[in-house]
Amino acid sequence: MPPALAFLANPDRFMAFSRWAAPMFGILAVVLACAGLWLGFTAPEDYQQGDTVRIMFIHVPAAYMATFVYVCLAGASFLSLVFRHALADAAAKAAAPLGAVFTALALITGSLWGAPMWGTWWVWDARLTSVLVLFLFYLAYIALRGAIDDEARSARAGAILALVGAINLPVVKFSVDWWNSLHQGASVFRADGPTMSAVYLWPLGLMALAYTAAFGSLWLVRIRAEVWKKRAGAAALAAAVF
Amino acid sequence: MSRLLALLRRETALAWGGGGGPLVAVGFYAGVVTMLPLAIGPDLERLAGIAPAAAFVALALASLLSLERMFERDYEDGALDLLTLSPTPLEAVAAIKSIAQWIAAGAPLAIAAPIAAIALGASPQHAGLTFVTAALGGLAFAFVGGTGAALALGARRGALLTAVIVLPLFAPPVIFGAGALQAAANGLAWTSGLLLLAGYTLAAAALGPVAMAAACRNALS
Amino acid sequence: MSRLLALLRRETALAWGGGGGPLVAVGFYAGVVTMLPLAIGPDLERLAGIAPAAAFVALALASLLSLERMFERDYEDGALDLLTLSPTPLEAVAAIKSIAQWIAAGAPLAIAAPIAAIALGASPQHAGLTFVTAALGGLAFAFVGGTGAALALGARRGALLTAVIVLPLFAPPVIFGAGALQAAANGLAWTSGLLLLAGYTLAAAALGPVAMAAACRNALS
Amino acid sequence: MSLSALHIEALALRRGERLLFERLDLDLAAGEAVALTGANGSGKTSLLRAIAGLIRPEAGAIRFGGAGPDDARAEHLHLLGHQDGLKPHRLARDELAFQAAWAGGARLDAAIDRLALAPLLDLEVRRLSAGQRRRLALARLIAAPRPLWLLDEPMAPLDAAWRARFGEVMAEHLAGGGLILAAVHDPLPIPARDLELAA
Amino acid sequence: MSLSALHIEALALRRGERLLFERLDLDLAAGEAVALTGANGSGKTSLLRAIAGLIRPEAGAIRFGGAGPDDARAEHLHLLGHQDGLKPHRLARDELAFQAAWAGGARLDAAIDRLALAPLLDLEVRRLSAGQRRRLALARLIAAPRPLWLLDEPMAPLDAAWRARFGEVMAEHLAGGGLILAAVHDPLPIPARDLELAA
Ligand code: HEM
Ligand SMILES: Nc1ncnc2c1ncn2[C@@H]1O[C@H](COP(=O)(O)OP(=O)(O)OP(=O)(O)O)[C@@H](O)[C@H]1O
Ligand SMILES: Nc1ncnc2c1ncn2[C@@H]1O[C@H](COP(=O)(O)OP(=O)(O)OP(=O)(O)O)[C@@H](O)[C@H]1O
Ligand SMILES: [Mg+2]
Ligand SMILES: [Mg+2]
Repeated sequence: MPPALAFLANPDRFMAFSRWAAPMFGILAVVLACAGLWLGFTAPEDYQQGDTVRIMFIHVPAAYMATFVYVCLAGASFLSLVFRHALADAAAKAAAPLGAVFTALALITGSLWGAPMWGTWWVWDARLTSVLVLFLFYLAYIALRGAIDDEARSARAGAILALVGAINLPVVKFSVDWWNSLHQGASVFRADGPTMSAVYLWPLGLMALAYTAAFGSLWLVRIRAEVWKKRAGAAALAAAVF
Repeated sequence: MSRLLALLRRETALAWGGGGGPLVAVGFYAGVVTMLPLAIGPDLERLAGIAPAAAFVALALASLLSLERMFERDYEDGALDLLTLSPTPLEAVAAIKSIAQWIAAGAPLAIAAPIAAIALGASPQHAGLTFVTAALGGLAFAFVGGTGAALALGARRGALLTAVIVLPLFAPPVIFGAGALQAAANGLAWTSGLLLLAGYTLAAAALGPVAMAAACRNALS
Repeated sequence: MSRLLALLRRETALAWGGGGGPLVAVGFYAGVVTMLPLAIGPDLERLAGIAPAAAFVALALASLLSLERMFERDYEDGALDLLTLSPTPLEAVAAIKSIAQWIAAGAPLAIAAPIAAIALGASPQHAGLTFVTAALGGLAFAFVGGTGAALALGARRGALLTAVIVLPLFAPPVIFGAGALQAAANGLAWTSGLLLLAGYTLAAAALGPVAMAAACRNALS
Repeated sequence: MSLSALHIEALALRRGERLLFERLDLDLAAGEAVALTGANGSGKTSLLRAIAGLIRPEAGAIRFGGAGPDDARAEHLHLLGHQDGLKPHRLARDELAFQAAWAGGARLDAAIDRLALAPLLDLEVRRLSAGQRRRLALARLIAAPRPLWLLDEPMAPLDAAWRARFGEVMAEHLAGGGLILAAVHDPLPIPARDLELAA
Repeated sequence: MSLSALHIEALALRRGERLLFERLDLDLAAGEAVALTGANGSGKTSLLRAIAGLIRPEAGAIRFGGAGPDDARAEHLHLLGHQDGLKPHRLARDELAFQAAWAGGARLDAAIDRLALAPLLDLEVRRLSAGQRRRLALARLIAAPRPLWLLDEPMAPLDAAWRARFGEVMAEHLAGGGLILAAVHDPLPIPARDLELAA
């Protein structure tokens, strides 16, 4: 294990660290989001897209977070599988719903954007499809975890699924790309010419950082909740007489 | 009455599958609906043409998938014995099982159906019709499917035998339901399709439980 | 060796489901393939357009239907305990189970696939390709599906949970396989699709058993 | 308890091609217990299932004192077989609640108390040990009082302490006018007549 | 038979949140039988499964004399649990053939002979009576000779005659250098040491 992780692997040290880190990340996220949104809403309208271009500042970071959270989920799952570490599992379990929310956000904002831009809510293009499959993966992970009562077994089954998904997701991405290149459909909307001038790039970057910080904060909070739940469960069991 | 409620609660829980509940059902549906465009390719027009039909077929398959649990587990683990030893007639038990099946799978899927159809490119203006059709169709699938599941009891078979018994019986609701949706999409009259579907569902609800009860008694003896 | 053969024989018999065997599998397939045109209506051109894709999706769904039996029964009735107490590693058991699954469902369906596609209006000249693609795809579905089935072991779930886990894993073979068929139908190059499908199948066959064995051990513990 | 007796007359049962037994007679009155013995495969389980109406006799009659056969089977008897009908993946609490409600039982708390089920209720059935699971299955006998108990090897997985306690439960049931017909390989812990099926 | 002993040292087992037992020691040598007793839920089944490597001990060691643990579990022990792994809808013949082949057994005929299974072979497993089904499950012990037998209430559904006969089978196994650890609620019909798990 890398030293930073090894340091945090101790639950007490983790709880001490996350106790102040979670709110710090939260404040950071709010500040960054305010700055990003301010810059975003004062940026000039796009000459083609008009005001709708501003959806980008919500949408693109959400799409980026969707993948980033999965990387976190898979990493935590790997640690939980190899070291049988409860904290790593709590991290994996806590990450999944957050990832699902970010993915749903990317899908919804994308759809909202697509309606005015493409004249349709949805097209089966490579990017969209692979995001949808990613969303299904999150749902599968959550459903699997929810359906196994025993903590240890639920953890291992979830970890195996997350790792299988980590192998499969690049294949999905690559396969939809391949499939799309075969059928040049009416779906190559990725004209990122004028969209990416600096006036857009700055707020976009800030929003991406804000999302990341928000994720960091929420993740820590949820991991803490998991740890507490486990401790409460152990205490209740100790109190119960068999 | 409290007996019927207890049974309904148990059956719904069993059909629901504990964990994810409607999430799982809808996730499956979403998966099936995703697979079709993956296979067909992103040609919008072609997709929109088959959208309501595909949503309906996916509904049928989702119903099919959950059938095996309706009677077989109870048969193999002895719970079916208990279910017969009660003042509640076995016909009522069968009807409740079918309704629970619908609550756990059919209803969430009916809610998801319009969304799926729209995702595949169908026009949103028929969302209401899609919902009603899917809800009725799901009920028909539950009663008809239960009959197939009960008949396959005790046969040395598999889910596949149930499927083979059930698929021909699934054909009319698929034709009526998807036909109504297709007609609505083309601006034609769809009421007759819907009425036929409702009639079939009613008939299934009336006859299904009798057939199921007879098949169960036969398997037990 | 005789141990592996005995296992293969048992697993095939269990997957086969006793009764009708391939007849049943093919009947199911035929049912799905007929249902789609019933739902879409007899528009020939539209049908021919989606024929190979529909055949492939039907194959995926048929594979899905038989997954539940792969591990769950053995888990609940104690047979999985026996299967672990043997010099044969659990990984090999998982691989054999997947292969048996393919023999009982995938292979008959692969033989039926070209016929189904032609019935839906595809050109007969690609029958060979359809067969090979379906056979490879079925193998991938068996290994990948087995992984999902093993993961769902011990969960309070249902066939639906397996389906939800498995469907995203089914996406690449569906895309590659149906894509190759679609390309061939349009006179485009289809070799790359077939190669990618073969690659995915190979990878699934290599990694699937490891994941299945790990999931089974986890469920037993 | 409106069932006062069980009368079996000249009963013959067939399974597949095999005639299990012929001309079997049995009279069981309120307050009586009969231990049904016989070699493996002699038809004990089949007899219990025939009384419960699950299999149709080849010949002979099964009558209940004080109730018609349909009524008796619907409301006045419990059948506890080798198979207990408990779902491995459900919580013991849920299964117990359902089985009791289904049998029309209102005395759930008494059953939980009597069989010490409280600590088991939050476990999945598959996690229970064999004896714990049997106790769970026995609960409906207490939760839903019905006069005739048809028990198929009820005590095999129970430990000595629980065998004794279940003996007390049976004795009370008999004292209250109940009837017990139990297929067993070991003697019952209560006074009981013997009915042996010849193989 | 290349397994000469079973050594268990300071074993602790946990199921869910519950510690079943701690510091359990057991030495079993060739030719010896131990009757594992204890109240319901005391951990007999769990102990047998831990020895078979199906559940991971919380602490302590399980060692086999004459073979590494993986080898011993793969080739030198039989586990016969509450669950027998027989499929209800398959023919007894097919299930028997598979279980024997899977355990590497060549003595199928001897097993059929010894357990009088011949008349049952053409029935589906679900048609067998409880005792007949248990006999079918026992067959692999004879068909595939392995030194260590882990038996979980092996004789509960058997009738008196079959209990005696299976006693003979166990005695022969011990005489041939076998080892038997059997979880039971009734005394074993062979001389055996007792190991009681405290609840
Ligand atoms: C549901 C629909 C949509 C989904 C699922 C989706 C998904 C994605 C994904 C996965 C990314 C990549 C983020 C990363 O770099 O990690 C992305 C980026 C982007 N999307 Fe979307 N998107 C959708 C709709 C739209 C629409 C309608 C537009 C605008 C017309 C749009 C414009 C962009 C832009 C400009 C980027 C960033 C620049 C780039 O990578 O080219 N998206 N989206
Ligand atoms: N379809 C069938 N064809 C032939 N024989 C059958 C069939 N079904 C059941 N049998 C036989 O009928 C007999 C009835 O067994 P039953 O379960 O009633 O016995 P039992 O007295 O309960 O035995 P045990 O003590 O082993 O539980 C068995 O010998 C069984 O093999
Ligand atoms: N996941 C779990 N959480 C809590 N307790 C569990 C779990 N799994 C098993 N148990 C408990 O562990 C104990 C182990 O039971 P085991 O089956 O080993 O007992 P046994 O001695 O074989 O009993 P019996 O004589 O009834 O067969 C039981 O009390 C059971 O309820
Ligand atoms: Mg019996
Ligand atoms: Mg036990």
